[in-house]
Amino acid sequence: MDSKLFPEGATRCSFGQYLLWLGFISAMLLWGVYASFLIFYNGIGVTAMDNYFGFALWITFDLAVIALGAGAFFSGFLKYILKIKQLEKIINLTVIVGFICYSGAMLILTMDIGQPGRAWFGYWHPNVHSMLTEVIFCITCYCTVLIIEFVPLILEQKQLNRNKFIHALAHNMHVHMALFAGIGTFLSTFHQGSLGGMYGVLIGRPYAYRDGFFIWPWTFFLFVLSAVASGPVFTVLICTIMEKVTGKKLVEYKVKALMGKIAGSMLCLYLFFKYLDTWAWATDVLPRMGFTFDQMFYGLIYGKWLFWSELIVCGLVPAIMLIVPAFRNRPWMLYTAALLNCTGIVINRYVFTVQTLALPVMPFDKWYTYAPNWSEYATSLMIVAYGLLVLTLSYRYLPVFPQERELNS
Amino acid sequence: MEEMRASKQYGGALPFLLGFLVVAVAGWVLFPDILFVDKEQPFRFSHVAHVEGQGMLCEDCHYFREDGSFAGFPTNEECAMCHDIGDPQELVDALAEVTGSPDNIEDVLKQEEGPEALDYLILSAEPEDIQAERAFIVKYLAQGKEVPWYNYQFQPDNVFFSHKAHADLTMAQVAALEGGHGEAEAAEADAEDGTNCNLCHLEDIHLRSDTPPFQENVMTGYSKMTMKMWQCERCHAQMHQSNACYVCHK
Amino acid sequence: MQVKEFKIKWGMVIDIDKCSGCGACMVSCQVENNIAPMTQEDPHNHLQMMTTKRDDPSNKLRTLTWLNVYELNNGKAFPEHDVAYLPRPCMQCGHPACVPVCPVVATDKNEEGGIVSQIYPRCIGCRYCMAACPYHARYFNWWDPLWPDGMDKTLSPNASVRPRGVVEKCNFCHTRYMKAKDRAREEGIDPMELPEGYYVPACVEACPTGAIVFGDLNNPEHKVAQLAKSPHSFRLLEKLGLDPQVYYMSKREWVREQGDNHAAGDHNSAVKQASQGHE
Amino acid sequence: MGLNRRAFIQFSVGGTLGLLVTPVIWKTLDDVSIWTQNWGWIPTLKKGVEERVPAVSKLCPSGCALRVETVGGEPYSTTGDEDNPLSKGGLCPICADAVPLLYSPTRVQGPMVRTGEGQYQPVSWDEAKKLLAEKLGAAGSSVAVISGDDTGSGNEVFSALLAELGSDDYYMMPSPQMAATRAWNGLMGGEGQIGYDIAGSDFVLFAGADALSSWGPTVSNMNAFAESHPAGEKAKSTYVYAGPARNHTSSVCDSWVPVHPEGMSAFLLGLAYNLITEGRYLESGDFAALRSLLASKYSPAQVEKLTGVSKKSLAELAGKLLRASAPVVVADYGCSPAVAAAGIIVNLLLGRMNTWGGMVALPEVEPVLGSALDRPTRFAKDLPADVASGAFAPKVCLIYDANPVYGLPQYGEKIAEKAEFTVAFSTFKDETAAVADLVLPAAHPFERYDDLVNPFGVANTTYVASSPVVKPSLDVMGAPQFALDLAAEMGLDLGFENFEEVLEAKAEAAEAAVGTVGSYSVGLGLPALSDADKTSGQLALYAYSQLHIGSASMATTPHNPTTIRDTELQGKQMFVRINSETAKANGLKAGSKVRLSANGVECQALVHVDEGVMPGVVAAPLGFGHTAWDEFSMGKGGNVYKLLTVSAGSGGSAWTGSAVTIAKM
Repeated sequence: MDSKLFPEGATRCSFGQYLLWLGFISAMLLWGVYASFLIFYNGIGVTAMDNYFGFALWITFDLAVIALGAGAFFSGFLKYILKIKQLEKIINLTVIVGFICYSGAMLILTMDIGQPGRAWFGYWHPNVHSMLTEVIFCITCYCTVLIIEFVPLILEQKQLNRNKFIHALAHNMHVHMALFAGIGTFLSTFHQGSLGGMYGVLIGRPYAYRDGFFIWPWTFFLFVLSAVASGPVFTVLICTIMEKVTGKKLVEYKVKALMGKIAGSMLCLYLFFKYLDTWAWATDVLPRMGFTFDQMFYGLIYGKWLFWSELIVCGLVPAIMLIVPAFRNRPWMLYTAALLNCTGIVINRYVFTVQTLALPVMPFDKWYTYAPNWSEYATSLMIVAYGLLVLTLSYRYLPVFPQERELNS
Repeated sequence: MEEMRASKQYGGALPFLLGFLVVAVAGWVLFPDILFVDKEQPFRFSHVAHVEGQGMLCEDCHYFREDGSFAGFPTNEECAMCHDIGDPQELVDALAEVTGSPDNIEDVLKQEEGPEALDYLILSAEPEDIQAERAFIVKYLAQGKEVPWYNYQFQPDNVFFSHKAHADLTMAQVAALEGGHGEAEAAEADAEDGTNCNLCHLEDIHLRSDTPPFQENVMTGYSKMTMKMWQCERCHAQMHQSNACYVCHK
Repeated sequence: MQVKEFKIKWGMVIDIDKCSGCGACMVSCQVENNIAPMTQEDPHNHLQMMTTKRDDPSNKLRTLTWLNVYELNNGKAFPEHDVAYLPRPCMQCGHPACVPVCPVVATDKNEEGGIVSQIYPRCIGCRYCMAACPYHARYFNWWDPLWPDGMDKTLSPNASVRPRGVVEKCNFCHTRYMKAKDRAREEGIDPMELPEGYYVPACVEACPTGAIVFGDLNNPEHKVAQLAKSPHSFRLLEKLGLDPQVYYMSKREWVREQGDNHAAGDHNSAVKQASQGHE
Repeated sequence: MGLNRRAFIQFSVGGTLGLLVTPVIWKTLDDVSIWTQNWGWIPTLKKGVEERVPAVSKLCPSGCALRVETVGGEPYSTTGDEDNPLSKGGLCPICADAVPLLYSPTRVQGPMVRTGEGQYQPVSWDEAKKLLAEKLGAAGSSVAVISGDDTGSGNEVFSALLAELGSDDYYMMPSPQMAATRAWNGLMGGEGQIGYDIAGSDFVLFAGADALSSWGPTVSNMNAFAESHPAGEKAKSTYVYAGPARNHTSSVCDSWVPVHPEGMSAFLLGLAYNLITEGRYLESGDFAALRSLLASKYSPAQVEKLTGVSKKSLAELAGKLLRASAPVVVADYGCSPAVAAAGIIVNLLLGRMNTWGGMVALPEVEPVLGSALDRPTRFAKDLPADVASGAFAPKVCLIYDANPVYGLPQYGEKIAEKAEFTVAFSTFKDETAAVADLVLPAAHPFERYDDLVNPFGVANTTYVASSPVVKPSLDVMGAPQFALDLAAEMGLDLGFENFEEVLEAKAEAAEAAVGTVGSYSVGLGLPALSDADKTSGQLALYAYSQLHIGSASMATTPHNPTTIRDTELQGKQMFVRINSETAKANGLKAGSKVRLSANGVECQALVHVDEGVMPGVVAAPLGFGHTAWDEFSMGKGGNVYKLLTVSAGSGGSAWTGSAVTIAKM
């Protein structure tokens, strides 16, 4: 029915199947839209957030997808600036994933702020000292860059591309893509760093606070590095899932392994700094603030197991698996490592957001717990559904995978 | 594609210019009209009748209270010092006798004079003033309701404006300020060491016998004359005063 | 980050040994600052009534208690068990954690007196300042304020009513300060030299045991300036270096100890430091 | 000239650029943000002249003298009254919320007549007056009044009305004043109203009296405490609290002596024993009998068993009292006359009668309505005993400023059954108004004339009257004024037509009542004391009151729910406090859901393990468990007043020694 619109030489599932899938996505989306309507209408009192947990699931979700979406800028950087040719086979997907992650995060953010009508104050009345100002600027700018990077791919759609003007436009944009990749890298590095800084500057929050050298540049780089260490393999995971779902080979394994190798090296570098940082935090920052390492953890949901999972099981283990070629070259090991790697980063963003706030700083205060409610889940899932929708449409109609034809012939 | 055949006849920039002009003009001319609606004051108030006619001073109504706060609009109680209607209930009863019910006593305003009980209270001489005074007495004094004046310089609840802090500022000082200061330039013309009310309030209101309509922003409820924060900040900066948030906000 | 110095530094000294925890200060604070009572249903918002309940006041993480009275205990068993009450307003830190993080300058420490401002019409509700404040002195308006029908006639003229979605906090009843300055001008007193007691927040005025003393910490003639130097005085989380303008005092050592965190080892020295480490 | 696509696009692009150079987008963006700052559904503030009007709030048990802050004539807040000796600038958590209560959703809007179970019909004041006059006319002298007004001259009006109708069934709600009056003016034959000069004392022992939180003239007591403990200086006096658990009073007292709930009079008598051992003596024919009673029943060893206070600490405390230059003992527990009497005896043994910083007997302020009962007589009738015995069965019962259905549940609930026609003068839709046959809305304190005549516990004759601050927003009036109008309607002459004039006369009478009185003649209340050595041997209930939760007549006010801790109330469940030892013995832990029962009545609660409670004691808050009022209190927690056991001692009913069982649910 819509086969005219398919990428050149590609086959896609039947229209009925496609509609069924779209129906599933729409259901998810609609649930989220209902939740966000209530949130806009009644205010964010609808959520389970409270005065202790002002940053909660949404911020964790945002930070996580922004980190995982880092595949876009980093792969772009490697491909366009460092000219690693191999990556062109997956670069389109990284851009799409990046676009989904960033635009999704921005959608969540407009809901998350109590007064969406004043969202533009961040530009008009900026506080230059605030890390969040930097984040607001960079995220919105980078989202624009991602749109610019996404546009040529859309323009390359088979039917659209017949138009001479569009064809020329797409071509020209491609030619200048290195420039956008550069800008994107700059912006993205900046705000990933600022996101880290956002927590590092919380002088009253011992779990997150770092001072002196360990705030700048350390915390900044930790966030940048952790993002670039997980972004590429997240794209690999997405790609692999798409392959499983569609039953096609989309990117050759060599490229995936290369992405794994890149992520692995970055993860090693990250962990090296992260361990130093943790050590300095536990032995220097904490005692100066009057705390001990053990006081940072409580019960099950704030237990030390999170700490060890993040740093060892989801840190060191996948790092080794990714840098040792023998491991990396076995698909199941690569995917496991990728999964662990991404999990580690999500845990990192979670503890920095929630555990930081849960830790009682006043000695007479106590640990409180937070559990998201349906409205937060529904809206987060809405973003997931939105991502699936964009991926579905892109896969079905756009020439995302340059190798698809040859790999499946 | 087929439809893509170029149409040469309007190849120039005409549609572009047309679009630009139409929207720009509409945006500048129509938009303010849509954005602001005129609201009439509860009744016409003549400063002239009070200032020139009765020789009253501004401070008789607009004065500083003992706690340093500024009494903006006079209350019924203050107005009643001159506009004494005695026992309001008696007046209401007298009016109700004319209109038939105490619920629609305002109907007497449809006629130009009467009843006696009301005419007897009127202090004005000019026909327009008389009508205004009748409205004031019947609608507000008799019913014990304060007059819901629209304040042209309305500031929202989150602003604390201290008249006291600005009381000693003279027009001459403002006029002497350097820099592009709209109000200052305007003030320069008649700079004198008198009161500085003109700086913010309706110019020379004491010389007016009418109450122009209040222009209300439909979206925000602000008056068109509501001073925006940047204007406050600019003057504060020029006067070397603090622009910290809590200087004005509450 | 540099600490801005002011000629006047409004501060409190709260004598914990005198606070009985009665709650009058908290109520006065709410009434003075137009904090709506917590009702669970908005009769004018049908969609809200159908879909969600507002908060129960026993959910202390959703209340708007600018001034919050904490209950402290010495952790000992009967009969050595001891209890103390600690009222916690905003500390008006000299080096606030909340101010530099605000992306839109909705909060600032810039005005004479050193009160940390919070401007509701500027706030976008990102809650970063709440994440930054270790005292939990900042509160978010999770819902639009709602007074039972008619009760909004009793609104105080001293605080603008906040819509939902903005952060608010104690500001030492700042409007009273502005009014005090106006009164001073009218009475011919220099607004920069307000006599003691000329300006006091509502909680201070309500407290039946006089547990809260308020004044200018920089003015040696004000009682707070002397009390802040008492060997029994301390500040909450002094170690973090936020330099609060609210001091506490207690003759009970265990209370002073709970004013700050003490990792094993620095226990005693820290208490000493806390009681002497201010000028 | 056809419009083709290209031209349209050009036009649109031009238009878009044109739009950008107009204020439309930018002004809209700005105005949207201003709109969010001034949403129409957010109420706006009133402007106008601001004033502080002195007034009296009688919403709390002792009454607060305060100032009402108004803007443009409309009240918005209350603050203490620095010029008033009762306030000295402070106020209590109920009266701090007095202004919002003016517009409480739970106010009675106008007079209402009961037409059926829970159904009422509005009537006019005139109709109500005629109806009541008719009922009273038919009732003859079978009329009773129940008053919860501990301090006001309104009592005189109602009392005079009752007298004119030929009845003397004037009942006061139980209160510390009732206990002290029965002990001093009744058992001990003393003269005058007991008070305590806490401010002048250098050693204050609060025996059971939660004086810095809910007992007596709370704010004035707190002032005295504040002045004796200047910040940053050495305390000028020592405050000791003796009671079964740590409470607000104990948290600021210099020390806490844990005393078992059933042993408060034994504790005081133990002190007396020590004082006599140290040579203290009383000029009284009963001294010998007292001494032998103490020797036989209240030796330190016996007292230790009854109270949990060791011989050593008892002797130490007695020693401190002896060494202090101006000690005073303020004793009250469960409104028990025996405890009050024992406290008075200790004060007498210390030689503290009518001394600076001691216990005083203030001269009675003479009634100004000729036929009104005097104060001690008003407190003589025993409502619980009369309800229990059946002596209480009036045809018409007027309930003035009281909520007996809530605050005295076992008896109050029967009032409506036993009285043929009950009339509730209620400001709020409380539990009593919910069962009354005629509900007459009493004006809020700021809408009426009212006064405070010597709030119980003050050390000097104190009189504060107040006039209305604001016109009533509802169809309400002051209850005493209605009583005067009613009397006029019925052709009874009370001597006054106007309550304002009553207050003027009362002020004069108060001016005449200066100095102290205080002879006491017969007995030392020994019969009441001799049976204070019984214990139930079970878990004992310590019911305590905190004003922020409410009182026997007031429910939680709108702004107080946030002041109630999450260890006191969680959702709809209240907490009771027990020691970890008690918890262990009963198989309970923090958060356990339990059922408390006594006298066949039950209350549900959660357990809060608190080391500040004596082992063997369950500390439970009074003030929860309302079945009427509004969402700030209705249905929250259980009504612990229900669990209080009345013991009919010789001096009158008391609530000491409530045994409870606690069972896990």
